[in-house]
Amino acid sequence: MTARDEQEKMPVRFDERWCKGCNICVAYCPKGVLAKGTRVPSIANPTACSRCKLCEILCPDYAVTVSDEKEGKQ
Amino acid sequence: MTARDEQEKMPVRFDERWCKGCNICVAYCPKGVLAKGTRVPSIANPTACSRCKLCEILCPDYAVTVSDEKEGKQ
Amino acid sequence: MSDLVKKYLRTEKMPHIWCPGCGHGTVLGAVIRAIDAVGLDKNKVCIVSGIGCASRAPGYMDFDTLHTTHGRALAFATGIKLAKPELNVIVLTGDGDLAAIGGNHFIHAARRNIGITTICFNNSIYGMTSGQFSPMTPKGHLATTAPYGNIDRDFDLCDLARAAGATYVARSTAFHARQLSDLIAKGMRHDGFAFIEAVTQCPTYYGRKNKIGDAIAMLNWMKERAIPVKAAERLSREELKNRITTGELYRVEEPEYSKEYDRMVAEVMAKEESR
Amino acid sequence: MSDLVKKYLRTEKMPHIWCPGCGHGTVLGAVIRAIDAVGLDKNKVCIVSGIGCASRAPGYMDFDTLHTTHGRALAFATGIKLAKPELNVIVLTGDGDLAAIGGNHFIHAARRNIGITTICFNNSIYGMTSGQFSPMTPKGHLATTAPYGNIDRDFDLCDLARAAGATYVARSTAFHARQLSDLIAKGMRHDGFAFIEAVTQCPTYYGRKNKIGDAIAMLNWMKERAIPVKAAERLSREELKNRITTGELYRVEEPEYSKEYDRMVAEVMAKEESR
Amino acid sequence: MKRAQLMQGNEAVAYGAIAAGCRFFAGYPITPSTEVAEIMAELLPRHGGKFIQMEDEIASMAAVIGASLTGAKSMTATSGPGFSLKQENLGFAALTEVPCVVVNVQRGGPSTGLPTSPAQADVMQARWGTHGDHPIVALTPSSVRECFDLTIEAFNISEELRVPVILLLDEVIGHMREKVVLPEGGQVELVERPRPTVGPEEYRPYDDRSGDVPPMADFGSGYRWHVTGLMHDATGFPVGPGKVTEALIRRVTGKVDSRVEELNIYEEENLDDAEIAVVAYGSTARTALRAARQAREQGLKVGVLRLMTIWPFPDHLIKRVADQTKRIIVSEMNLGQLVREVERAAGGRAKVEHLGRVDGELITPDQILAVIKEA
Amino acid sequence: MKRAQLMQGNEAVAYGAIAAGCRFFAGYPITPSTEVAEIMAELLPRHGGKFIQMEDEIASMAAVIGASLTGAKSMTATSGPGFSLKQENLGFAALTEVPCVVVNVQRGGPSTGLPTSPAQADVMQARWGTHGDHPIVALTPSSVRECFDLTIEAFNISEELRVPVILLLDEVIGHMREKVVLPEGGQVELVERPRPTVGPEEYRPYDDRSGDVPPMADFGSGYRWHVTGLMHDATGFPVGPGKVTEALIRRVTGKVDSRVEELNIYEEENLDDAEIAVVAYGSTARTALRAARQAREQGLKVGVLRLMTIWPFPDHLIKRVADQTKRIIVSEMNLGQLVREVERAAGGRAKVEHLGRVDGELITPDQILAVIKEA
Amino acid sequence: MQRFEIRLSGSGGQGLITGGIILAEAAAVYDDINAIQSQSYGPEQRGGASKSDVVISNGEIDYPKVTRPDVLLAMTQESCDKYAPGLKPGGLLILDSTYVSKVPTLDARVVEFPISQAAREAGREIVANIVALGVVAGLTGIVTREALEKAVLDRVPRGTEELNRRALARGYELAESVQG
Amino acid sequence: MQRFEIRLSGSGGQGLITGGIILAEAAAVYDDINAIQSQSYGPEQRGGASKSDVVISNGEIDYPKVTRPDVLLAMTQESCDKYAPGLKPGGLLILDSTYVSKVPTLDARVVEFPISQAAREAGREIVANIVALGVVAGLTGIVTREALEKAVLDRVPRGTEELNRRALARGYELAESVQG
Ligand SMILES: Cc1ncc(C[n+]2csc(CCOP(=O)(O)OP(=O)(O)O)c2C)c(N)n1
Ligand SMILES: Cc1ncc(C[n+]2csc(CCOP(=O)(O)OP(=O)(O)O)c2C)c(N)n1
Ligand code: SF4
Ligand code: SF4
Ligand code: SF4
Ligand code: SF4
Ligand code: SF4
Ligand code: SF4
Ligand SMILES: [Mg+2]
Ligand SMILES: [Mg+2]
Repeated sequence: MTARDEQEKMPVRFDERWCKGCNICVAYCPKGVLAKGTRVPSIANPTACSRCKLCEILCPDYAVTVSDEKEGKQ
Repeated sequence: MTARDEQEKMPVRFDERWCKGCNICVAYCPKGVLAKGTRVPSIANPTACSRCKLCEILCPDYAVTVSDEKEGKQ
Repeated sequence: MSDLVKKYLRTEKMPHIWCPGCGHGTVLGAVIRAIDAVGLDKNKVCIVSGIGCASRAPGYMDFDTLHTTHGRALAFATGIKLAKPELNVIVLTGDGDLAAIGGNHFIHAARRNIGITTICFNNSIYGMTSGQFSPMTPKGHLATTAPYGNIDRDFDLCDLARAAGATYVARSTAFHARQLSDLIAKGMRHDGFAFIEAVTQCPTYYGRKNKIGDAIAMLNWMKERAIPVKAAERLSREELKNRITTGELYRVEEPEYSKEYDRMVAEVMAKEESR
Repeated sequence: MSDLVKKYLRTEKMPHIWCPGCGHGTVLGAVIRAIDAVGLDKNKVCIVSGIGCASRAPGYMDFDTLHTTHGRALAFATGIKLAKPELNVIVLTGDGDLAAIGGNHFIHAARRNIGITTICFNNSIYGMTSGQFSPMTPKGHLATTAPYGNIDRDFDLCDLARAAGATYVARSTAFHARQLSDLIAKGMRHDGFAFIEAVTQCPTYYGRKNKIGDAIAMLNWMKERAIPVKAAERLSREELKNRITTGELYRVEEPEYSKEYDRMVAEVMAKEESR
Repeated sequence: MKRAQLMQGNEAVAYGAIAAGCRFFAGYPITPSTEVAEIMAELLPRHGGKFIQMEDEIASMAAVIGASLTGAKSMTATSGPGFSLKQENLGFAALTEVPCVVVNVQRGGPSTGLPTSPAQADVMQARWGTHGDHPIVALTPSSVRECFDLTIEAFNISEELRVPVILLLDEVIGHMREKVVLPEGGQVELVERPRPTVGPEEYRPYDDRSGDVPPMADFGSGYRWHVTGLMHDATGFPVGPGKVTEALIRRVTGKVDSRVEELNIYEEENLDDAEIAVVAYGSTARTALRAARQAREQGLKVGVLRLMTIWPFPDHLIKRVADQTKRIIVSEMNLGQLVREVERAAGGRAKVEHLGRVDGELITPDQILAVIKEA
Repeated sequence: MKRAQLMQGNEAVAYGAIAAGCRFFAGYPITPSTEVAEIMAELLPRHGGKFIQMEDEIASMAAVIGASLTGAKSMTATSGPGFSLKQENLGFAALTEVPCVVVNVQRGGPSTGLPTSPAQADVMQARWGTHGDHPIVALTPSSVRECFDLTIEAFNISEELRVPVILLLDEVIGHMREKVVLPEGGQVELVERPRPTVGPEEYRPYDDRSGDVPPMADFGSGYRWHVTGLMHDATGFPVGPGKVTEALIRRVTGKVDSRVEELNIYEEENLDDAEIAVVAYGSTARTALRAARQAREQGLKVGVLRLMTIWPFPDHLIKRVADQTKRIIVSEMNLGQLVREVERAAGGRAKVEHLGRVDGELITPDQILAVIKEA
Repeated sequence: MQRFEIRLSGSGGQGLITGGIILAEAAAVYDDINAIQSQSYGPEQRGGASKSDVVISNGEIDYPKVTRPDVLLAMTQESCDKYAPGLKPGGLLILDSTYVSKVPTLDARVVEFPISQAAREAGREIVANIVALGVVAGLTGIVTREALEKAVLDRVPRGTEELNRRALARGYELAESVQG
Repeated sequence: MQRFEIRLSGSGGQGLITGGIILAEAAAVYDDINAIQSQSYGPEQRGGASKSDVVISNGEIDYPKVTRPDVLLAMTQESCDKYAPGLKPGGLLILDSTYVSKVPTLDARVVEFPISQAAREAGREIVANIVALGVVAGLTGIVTREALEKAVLDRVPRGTEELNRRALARGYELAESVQG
């Protein structure tokens, strides 16, 4: 599996240009999927993600995108 | 009885300089004491006056003064 | 009255400029009876107004009197009250002055609960400028700027005052002049922002434009529409339309603004000293 | 979200100027989700704001957008709506912009029941000017102009809106972003003046000054304090102190202002013709 | 149909506005301008336009700008105190280049002053009342017919240059009733703001490449552009200090300043051989005409320069008059306002004198005659 | 005790106000003036004074006037947009002769403009921003120490003449931190408004018989007088058009105009033999000094006239300088404001040139040097 | 005819503002000559002496205000006292003898008519202003009778046309009584 | 010493505004010479390159702004790239090698120190601004060490005095390392 494949398999994607590192997404992910990172949060526990999109909705910087379940499973 | 005496016996006095002839006092006197006059209202029925002071309180021009009962009876 | 008139009014300025039958004079009478009832020291009363027929009232009153710019009376009054809290600051204002251009100062003075007694001479019109509609002109009524009938809704000024933070709110009319002066007196005794709406008549413009008739007819109109607050509580919203609910509508005790300032200063100084 | 972001935001202007953790971004997200949910035509939406951090939002939104003067958004918006009623006019404003300098336009827009959806980004502070207290800063809290604790009381903005005449009133928070966008969407569908208070966080000034902590701590604070309107109805005034009542707080159907204007014109023209 | 009418200046402004295509009016009543609002309230609903009475003058100015952004020609009317309140948003219109017409019927100031008496003491305020360097045009009618004509002119200039235009009446002109014959609908030449000829994709709302007055799209017409009172670039979005900002300020002011000659409407009488020129505008210009005519009858070489555009100020006219004459008398109902500009422009070439009056009455011909005969 | 401090201009204004006896401040935050309010909020409670943040600038100006009527020396501070909003009530203070100080820290305009960048483009607005003829004084400090000193001066003038005084900073002066040594409390000379010497019975609040600045009683001290923004007579009550009104306007404006020489604070450097004079104020005056000094080093006869009072405008100074020099360069961060006055006052006696800058940056010495060397 | 200045004065309720407007309209609209009408506004207008000024000319009217009226109509004593001194020397002073008893002495032709009384006789005192217009026009010929009658009928409330026509005729009659 | 211009630049969080104020206070308050500090305000200051300018002179300071700094401190690459071109020819460029890797070529004396690294070693990276002040003062002698130390201790939060003293000393050491 290439790195790119791996990234695509991830349930959430971060936009490094927009993320300001507030860690709101990390704090409020109900499944503990995310963890503080250096520039943007990291995905500590990708399989736990329920695709609830709370991270996406709460992110003040539109820097998180949760992929649709279907898309994620492909 | 001089004219002055007579006037003093009146329960209400009008100030001609201030009265603007709106006839509010006439309309709301509960005892029908007052009547429309030429420049100021006239006192049509002085003895009926109950000294309720409504005319005085409603007059927008402070042109009516109701004498105190005592004073009036002197 | 004549004693009170002599005591509290600048009689040398009379007769006043108000039209025959204008209710403003009656409301001003209620104000001075309230001042007398409360027993305020004439040298410690300051009357502030904006611009409008109603706002000409202070010129006839024998106190420190301030006739400001249109709508700003409460903002000037706030400066006076905070700078010299021992003064009894009374604002006399019109429905245009207070509710149109002055609306922001109204809600903020109420919010701060600053100790100012505000009496709004509400004649539902801009009298001074000859009869344009105000925020208190009922929908459908006529005015020079509403030649086809006003499409604006009007405020419930008392409810607005309460929602903004006023701690004493009352309403009466020029017809109920005795009740009115009692409610004003209560407002003056209240420690905080007190608002009294005095419904009154402008026969010259509002009455004439809307064919209500002369001052007497307008007073009758108030008499018929008025309903004491207790009785109003039993009526539905629909039934209360076009009625004038009178009496003390709201009252709570909360710290007055200039006193809060003093409290804050005392705390600061205490901390400084205890350092 | 990213699809909606691309569809409704001017992504080339990103990242936006708001600080890390500032809740304004979250609230703006809720606004665009509501616009999408209601299905508004992008070419028929006009976003208007005043001045402040919150008021920078329109610059990021791909509609006709108008960034006006401080406090005046609703007055500009009123001109737009009346001149072109087919536009969906949305006002995005801050608590300072709307409730301080803009208070008068707020109550009058509500009074007229003009069809404008107003969303107040309430962070209880003047963010743009670096942390002075606003009319929504709770009493006792700190701000650069309240170094010893604020002595001003704050407004209940929703109650004020209702008392002024708003026909749809709701409140939610940045934390409750889903509920928030639902309530905004309802407001957009409402025909009349719709007001939505969005409680949000300014970690940079309000959070720091008051030692509430970072954005996350502030969101927690909202979460803890929020109480749905149904639950709030069972609590006393005292118990509701420091709580944030959320949900649809008020709603009635009354004729919208620009429609009333059209009705008036139709009547006038009908009369003319029947002459 | 009656052709001649007796009409107030304020009425003529309202009729002029309708004739100019004005379809939105927002105002707040104030003496002595209120008739403008009252007549607009009557006319607009019958002409497919909108009238609204706002909560104050600030809101009125704001609503007018908002309406103009949708494409409607828009106007407000006020007097001194209200004019002071409109200043902040007037500056917004100037910088964002939103066309609008602001009528100020001058009364006695400062403050509440003399609400029902004439003055011409808002002349400098009309130019400098808002903060920052900004463009403005101000017109001063002297008759009821001119109220009508200059209102149309005000809209035309405002639309053509995307600049706020002040119509500066005084109480005499606003309130007096005068015989007037108004032109038929078709006889009036109207100007519309430049609108974009390109599609939304290419539209840059503050692009100066096509000239110093960029085309303006109506809100709601699909262009989705941004308007801000911050300094902005050609696309309309905020910029900080620097060249773009400088270019913006210079363009928005320059579009008026560079057209000073074409914007300056004036009338001169008997200046050719005059030794004394009376410079005046508004109602006092009528006094000046009478005084100068009387002076001529008495054999004195007096002429009149009557300004209908006072801002941008016509330096070139004054320079010419200063070269031609020995004395310039500026007669205005204030303590010396436009005279400062005349003095500046004259640059010592002629003696500049001021005849002011501030008691709330119109300057009389006798007053001017007395000054003429003084030196 | 540390004698020297590093302090912002805005801070120095606040400390100056306290030293001047200011005990009331009402304001509304706006960049770049906010520090004045913030420091007053800190200082006033500890000095027995009152601070209030009002709902807007209109209310702030109103509250300041109200407080001053009770006898408290009062101040507000703002920047461009807020200054525009204060104009109506500023005119009220001018006509009712209520002392007060208004600080305007100038930023880039018009409209919201460049909120954090310097400009000097509210100079004409400071004079003409409110409607009607009215008196005004405006001071322009060039250093942090001068912020302190001129704030005291502003209060002193305001109290002495019962006139609003504008303290016109620019963002450079307001925000820069400079070394400053402030005088001790006792070293500052303070002026109080004239207060009545007669009892309430005889008191006539606008009586000019004792001079052109009538005594003013504190509200609440038993005088029970009337204040109105309408034209009024000696007793303070409204009058209509006529002589009384005229006398009032002439007195309230005349009390400032007649004192132009004593009110004009300025500094000149190397003007004696100068062929070129640079006229400047505020931060650009510092640029001018540097440029002129550099020019001198290069053997050019350049001097500087630095104005600390710009209103009333010192015609007499300019006339003198115009007679002495060949060229006057007016250097200001705007498109040409005070230069109009210089041109007018110079009356053709010297060539008047303008060096403006409107990109949001301070004019540099090189720019002035370049103009000096041009002709 | 050259510039001609007329001042109609009386008290607030006597309809003289309307009177001035009608006179100016008669000239401007129906006689097609120039006319300007002006009045004072403001609270003072509510009580006391009120005036309505008209300038009529078949040339251009430059200065719009009345300074020294050629004709002064005074319908109350107060207005007579206040404005009579301003009358042009040799001018015409028309007094309503119903209300004016003290006739001032001045360099003018003074004529007195019971104008309000005549109005009452014509039907209602409220048309005294129209009677007055008839008198003024009758004595001066400043506007044609035809024009004035049209102007009057334009302005008066529907249903009162006859009354006003009568009043106007009464005015002309009064005027003729001195001229004839 | 004559007019001397110093620009401290870096990113928002590095404390350089405070650094400039401390430097100016050292000069003004403790060395009793003249000093002016200025900075840019506004939203742009929130992110990106930030700068704090100081002018020091024992004569009068007329023009208050830094135009061509004698010394430029750059603590990030972005600020180095942005401000280095403005340095006075022959001036001194001080780089924090912890963050600046691309050294510009220009007519200047360029010195590099691991300033932020040194701050970490002294206790916490947050005192990098104080280390930098030590470096600047050590290299230029523009303020005395005594004055600078006092100015630093005036401004820093209580309880961090030792840390800051250490940081300042570290800065001087670094400076000496090139001079010695
Ligand atoms: C800034 C400003 N705008 C408008 C006016 C004109 N104006 C004077 S009084 C008034 C309305 C007064 O109405 P209200 O307060 O109801 O008083 P009323 O005359 O009815 O008693 C208006 C619009 C003004 N003086 N100042
Ligand atoms: C007339 C005027 N007064 C003051 C300001 C300064 N100012 C800009 S934004 C602001 C407050 C903003 O507060 P808020 O609306 O709550 O927005 P936030 O920044 O908190 O999102 C102030 C006072 C201004 N720009 N214009
Ligand atoms: S919430 Fe958004 S901005 Fe904050 S850390 Fe997560 S992705 Fe970054
Ligand atoms: S979608 Fe939900 S579960 Fe998945 S990362 Fe986001 S918040 Fe966590
Ligand atoms: S109520 Fe007063 S003003 Fe009216 S008629 Fe009676 S006395 Fe006269
Ligand atoms: S006192 Fe009462 S009863 Fe007597 S006249 Fe007056 S209203 Fe009538
Ligand atoms: S116009 Fe109306 S409000 Fe004004 S004085 Fe006359 S009646 Fe009273
Ligand atoms: S200052 Fe506060 S409100 Fe403004 S962007 Fe930063 S966090 Fe948000
Ligand atoms: Mg009213
Ligand atoms: Mg806020």
